[in-house]
Amino acid sequence: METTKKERMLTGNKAMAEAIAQEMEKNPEVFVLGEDVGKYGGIFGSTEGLLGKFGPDRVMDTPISETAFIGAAIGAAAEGMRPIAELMFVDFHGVCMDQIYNHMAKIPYMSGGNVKLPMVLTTAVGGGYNDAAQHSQTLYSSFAHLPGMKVVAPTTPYDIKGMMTSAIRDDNPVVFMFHKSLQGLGWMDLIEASVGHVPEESYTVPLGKAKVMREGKDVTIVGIQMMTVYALEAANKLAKEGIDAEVIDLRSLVPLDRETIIHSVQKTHNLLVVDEDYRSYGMTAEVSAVVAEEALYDLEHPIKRLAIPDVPIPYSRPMENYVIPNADAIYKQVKAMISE
Amino acid sequence: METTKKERMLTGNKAMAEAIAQEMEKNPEVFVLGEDVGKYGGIFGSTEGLLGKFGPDRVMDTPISETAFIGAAIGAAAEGMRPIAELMFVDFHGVCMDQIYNHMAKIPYMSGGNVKLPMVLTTAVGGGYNDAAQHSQTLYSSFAHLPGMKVVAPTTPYDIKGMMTSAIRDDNPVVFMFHKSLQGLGWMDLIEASVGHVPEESYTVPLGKAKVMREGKDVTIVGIQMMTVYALEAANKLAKEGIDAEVIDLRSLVPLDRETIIHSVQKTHNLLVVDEDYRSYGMTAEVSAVVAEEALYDLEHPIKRLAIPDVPIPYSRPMENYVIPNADAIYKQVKAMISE
Amino acid sequence: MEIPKEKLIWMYETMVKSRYFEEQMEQAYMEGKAPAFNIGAGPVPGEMHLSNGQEPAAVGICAHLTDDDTVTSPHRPHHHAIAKGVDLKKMTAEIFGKVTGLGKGKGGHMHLFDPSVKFSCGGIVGAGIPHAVGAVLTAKKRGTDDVAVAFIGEGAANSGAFHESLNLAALWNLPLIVVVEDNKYGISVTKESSTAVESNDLRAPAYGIAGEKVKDNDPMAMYEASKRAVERTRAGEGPAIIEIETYRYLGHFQGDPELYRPEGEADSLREKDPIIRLKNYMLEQNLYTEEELTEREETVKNEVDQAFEFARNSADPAPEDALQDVFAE
Amino acid sequence: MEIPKEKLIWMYETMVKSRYFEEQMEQAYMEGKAPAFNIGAGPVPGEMHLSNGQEPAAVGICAHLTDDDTVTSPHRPHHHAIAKGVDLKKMTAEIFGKVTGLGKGKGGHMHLFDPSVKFSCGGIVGAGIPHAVGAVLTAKKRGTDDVAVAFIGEGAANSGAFHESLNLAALWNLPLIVVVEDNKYGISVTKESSTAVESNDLRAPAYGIAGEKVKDNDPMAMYEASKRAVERTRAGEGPAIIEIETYRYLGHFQGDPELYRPEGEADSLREKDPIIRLKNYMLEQNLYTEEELTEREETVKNEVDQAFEFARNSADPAPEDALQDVFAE
Ligand SMILES: Cc1ncc(C[n+]2csc(CCOP(=O)(O)OP(=O)(O)O)c2C)c(N)n1
Ligand SMILES: Cc1ncc(C[n+]2csc(CCOP(=O)(O)OP(=O)(O)O)c2C)c(N)n1
Ligand SMILES: [Mg+2]
Ligand SMILES: [Mg+2]
Repeated sequence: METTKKERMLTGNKAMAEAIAQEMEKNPEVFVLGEDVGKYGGIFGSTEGLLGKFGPDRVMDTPISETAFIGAAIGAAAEGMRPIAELMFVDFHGVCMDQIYNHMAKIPYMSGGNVKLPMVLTTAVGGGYNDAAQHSQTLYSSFAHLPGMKVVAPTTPYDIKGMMTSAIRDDNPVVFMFHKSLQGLGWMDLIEASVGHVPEESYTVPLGKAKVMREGKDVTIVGIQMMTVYALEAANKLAKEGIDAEVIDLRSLVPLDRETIIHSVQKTHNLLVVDEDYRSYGMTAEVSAVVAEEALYDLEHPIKRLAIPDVPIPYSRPMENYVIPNADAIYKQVKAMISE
Repeated sequence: METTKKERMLTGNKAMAEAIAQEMEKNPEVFVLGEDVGKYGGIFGSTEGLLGKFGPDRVMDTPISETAFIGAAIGAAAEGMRPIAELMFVDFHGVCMDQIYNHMAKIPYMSGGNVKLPMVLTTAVGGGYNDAAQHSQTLYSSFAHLPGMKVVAPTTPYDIKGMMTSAIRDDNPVVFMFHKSLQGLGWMDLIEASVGHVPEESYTVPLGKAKVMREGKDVTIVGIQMMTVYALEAANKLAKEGIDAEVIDLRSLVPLDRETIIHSVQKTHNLLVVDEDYRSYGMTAEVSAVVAEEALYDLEHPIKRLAIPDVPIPYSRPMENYVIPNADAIYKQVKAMISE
Repeated sequence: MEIPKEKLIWMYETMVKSRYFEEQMEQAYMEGKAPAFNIGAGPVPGEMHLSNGQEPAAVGICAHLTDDDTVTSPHRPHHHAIAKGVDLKKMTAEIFGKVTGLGKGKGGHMHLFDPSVKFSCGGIVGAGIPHAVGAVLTAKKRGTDDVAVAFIGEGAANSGAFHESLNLAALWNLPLIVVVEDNKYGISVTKESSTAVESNDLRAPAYGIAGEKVKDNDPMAMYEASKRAVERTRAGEGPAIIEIETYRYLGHFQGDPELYRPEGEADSLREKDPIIRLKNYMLEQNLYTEEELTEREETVKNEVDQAFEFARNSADPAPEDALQDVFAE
Repeated sequence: MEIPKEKLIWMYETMVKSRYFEEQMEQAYMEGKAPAFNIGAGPVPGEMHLSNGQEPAAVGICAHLTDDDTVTSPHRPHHHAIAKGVDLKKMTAEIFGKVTGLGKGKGGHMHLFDPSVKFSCGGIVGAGIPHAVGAVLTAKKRGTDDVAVAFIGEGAANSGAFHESLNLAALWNLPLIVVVEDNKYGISVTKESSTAVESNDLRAPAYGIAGEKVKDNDPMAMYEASKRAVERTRAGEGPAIIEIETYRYLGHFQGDPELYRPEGEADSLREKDPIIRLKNYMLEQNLYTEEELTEREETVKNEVDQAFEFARNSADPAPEDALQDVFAE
């Protein structure tokens, strides 16, 4: 019995919903609101089963009024509630970004710490299934650039559950980005990484800590969500050719775990940063800059970055495949870098 | 007579309004819309005098409905008009960012180039006068990160006029950020840089080109708008101590003029990037990353960055002065860097 | 109101064309997605929002429009595009992601742009309304009498864009008509769970404009209400809201498990199918014979088949094409 | 409606306090800004939006609220804050940017937060309405009968946030009242140039809620309309919109050249000053004597003077304090 329990496997979406359910059971002030979070269980399964467990007063479907319901979550959080508001796709942030960054992110500061906003904004990110320019973005840095919100983006089901629990318990606004491909949904390409061991009991994984997913000594690859998955794939291929890559899963954009990155580069002396967001003014730039500031002399080769080449995400498969970095592109970039 | 004409001095705001007026005279399809662009002449003077010259059909005050009127500008541009829409403060972008980045920036691409959007989105940026967290930002990178729009931010009245003219004539959406302190307004701290020589006749300054404002051989300081002004101040002080700084005014975030930056760093071997936007995931990171990728071996010291330290802009003077980089901070940073 | 025969038959043909297009698309979409449904697989990947059952909204008003009038449409755009006269081959090719498509394969099903008939659509709820405002602002500036129709779902009427755009259009007295297709759901959320009023035409007084309700997905009633609204607005008498009660036969998108939907609901809607109703009307009125109608059905279906053939036979874009068209030269 | 004497005198005192506060603030704001006005200079820098003349909106409804009811306010917040009972010393200190301020000097005049009386405000037009929705959503969840009032200007009624919030509040039957202060302008843009309907209470039917108009800046009429609305909403009968015609004596912000304003307009408004009208009413009704009123005026003015003194005597924050309070521990 004990062994099977240890081996309990969950998809990303079930890990996420379980974390929410456990916190809702513990704390009556936690509630969920958003479009299609009720009967539908969240378009990407993030609230699967919650309506049945907790009823419509705690799992609230909303109109298509993101400004109003995210703003309402802010108002409720200011009163001490712990709302979880879902922005269905991160791509829609533009209709409600004012509430997110001018209010959610700033009220705690502007009030001199007198108002706390213990809320979570969950949102689905990512492309790879040809949903085109308005439904395929990650926009990691559009959030991470703006101060006052923690911004996390876990990869494994284990981290999804643990970081969701941490996010709900955090007294700060947390933007919790979950990657569609890592939810393990039945109607998407099923990738191995979207299923993993998840303990049944509640646990936390700290926000703000990167994770070394694979140790290596020749090159550091920093990735996030699907880019971490691809980096691991690439690392396996590289290993066969005698190149030993260290793969870091960023997990958290804000706070950014500079130490883990720098420590790794000091060991490997080479850095490739991979992002599913737009290349310019983004995460690859930030990580590069941190290293250029703090570990410049450790670098053997110039830093390389792989990301979406500053174009909107095209619909058609050949073009989408071309712009979103994948394992092959990572593999090639590392090879080119090392042999430079 | 000729001499005085050559010496014609204008404030930033008058340079901007003059560019708009000249294009409106030439082309009946250019029009302006936004809050208080009519009788008020733009809160920061960007449309001063236009209502009187062109009447309310071409200089249109709008309700406080940024999504509707910026969206309407998009719709008009799709029909071949050349609207100039003003978002009063860049800080308000969150109520209309969807129109800006999901539509204005992407429609040309999503239509495979079949729809052009020849429009300009003007917006005021910048702090330094204690207008607090929701009215003092520049948000340069919040726009520059997202593909499909040119993003420019000129400093001198000469560039403001010339780049405004270019922006209006450009067949692409251009976000034209003007810095409040560089408008030369009567009711703000009057700084020298906000007044400068501006020819009366129409002329263009290309978008996408940085400008070397001061040549130097010891260190490159990349700035933008007020940070360029402060960098020049700092360079003068450094010069007295024998440190010869090259100051680059970025002027354009998208396209980014990598060549001018790299060329300069290859000469000076040292780089400080200064930004009035938030530090993380921003312009200082992008410029650092470009250099770390393309000119790593030219660097003598680690790259340094100065920017707003990832906090909302505080209201109170001592705190605001602390978070916005100034000439003194730039001077100190260069000194520390060189003597490292 | 007497509806001219040529309008009736145009509506009929267009509804048949639209319905048949969606049926073909439904099949094409499922190719490569069996046995396990995978949204990203097959010749037509990504989300797919079909309009089967919602044709009356599109044809009833487009019957009054010219190529110079503008239509903006949301994420469920095919019926509007077809009624507006969008190039069917290029549209189909776009949905197949081909280089011959309206957007060279960059846009896809939710992003169809055909400037030649002033049609556009997009995937953000509510966001097309302001674009329609801009189109008629342009018409007003240029002194033409072109109008614009912004199609939205009933769910979109609760977005800020709806309010801001209608206020602006009313304030500037622009010839805009917002057609609200009330298909009862915004994905899984019912109208009663999203909308504080029973019908969105009741929101017209908030802008001092005209509002009208069309019941029971009736194409002829839609035609009539639209005629009134288009004539009024073209004559400079201001914007209007028309809400039409319509039927969504399929899921929100293909692959929707529809767990939120009462069993049998879709079937009961199909019993009132507007295409059949219009057909019966024309037969009863002796406007056309069965044979004549069948012949016309064949013609438009043939057109659709050719469009699919064109799409399938067209080339994929080259991967590097992705880097083009971000900026015009 | 008979207004209780203690309510009348509370409204009077509060209006006097608010007006006097603004007058003192106007002076303090100008310190250090002469001879050439410089918005960033002096002990109170940044933008300054004063409420002189608009007091009736604030007192008429706050007379019906308790500390547990929520008020959200926009960029012009002082009269609302004072009527809601915000700590005057800490509020003044905040506006002076002092470490003793409500937000330790981080917020400033547009960002006053006093959770002890559930007051907040902000600088983005329309953005406070959803926060009020959230407050009463909480009340409903917790089973209290607390209500919320969102104050906005007439300009804000054209923002998307207005529409979305009212729909949500009506849909969920939350005790929210939106008070629209129609002072005729949004900065320089007149109501006629921004709003498609004459009055925003006419927008109430778009949400199936109550709407009422208060004319001529009348504090007693505002009291009465508010009583009806607060009682209704507290009893669970849904949201309401109250629009009050009010007067803005000063510019949009201090330093506004007011070139858009017809000459003499502000003066003509001052002739109908609501404070004087209420005073005359109380005297006519023999509720108080001149002397009694003068004494009460002195008391509240004294309170304001003390708040300013407290603010001036408080310490500036240390520069590095800027790095605190981004995140709670
Ligand atoms: C701003 C925004 N929010 C949410 C969505 C996700 N979404 C896409 S369609 C849809 C439902 C739309 O409902 P309705 O307007 O009634 O149109 P229908 O699908 O019924 O035709 C939702 C919520 C979106 N695309 N944009
Ligand atoms: C979203 C947004 N757009 C524009 C502004 C700039 N702005 C500040 S106050 C104001 C006018 C507001 O008018 P109204 O709501 O009538 O309030 P009043 O100033 O008259 O009290 C404007 C346009 C803003 N703060 N936020
Ligand atoms: Mg619907
Ligand atoms: Mg006003």
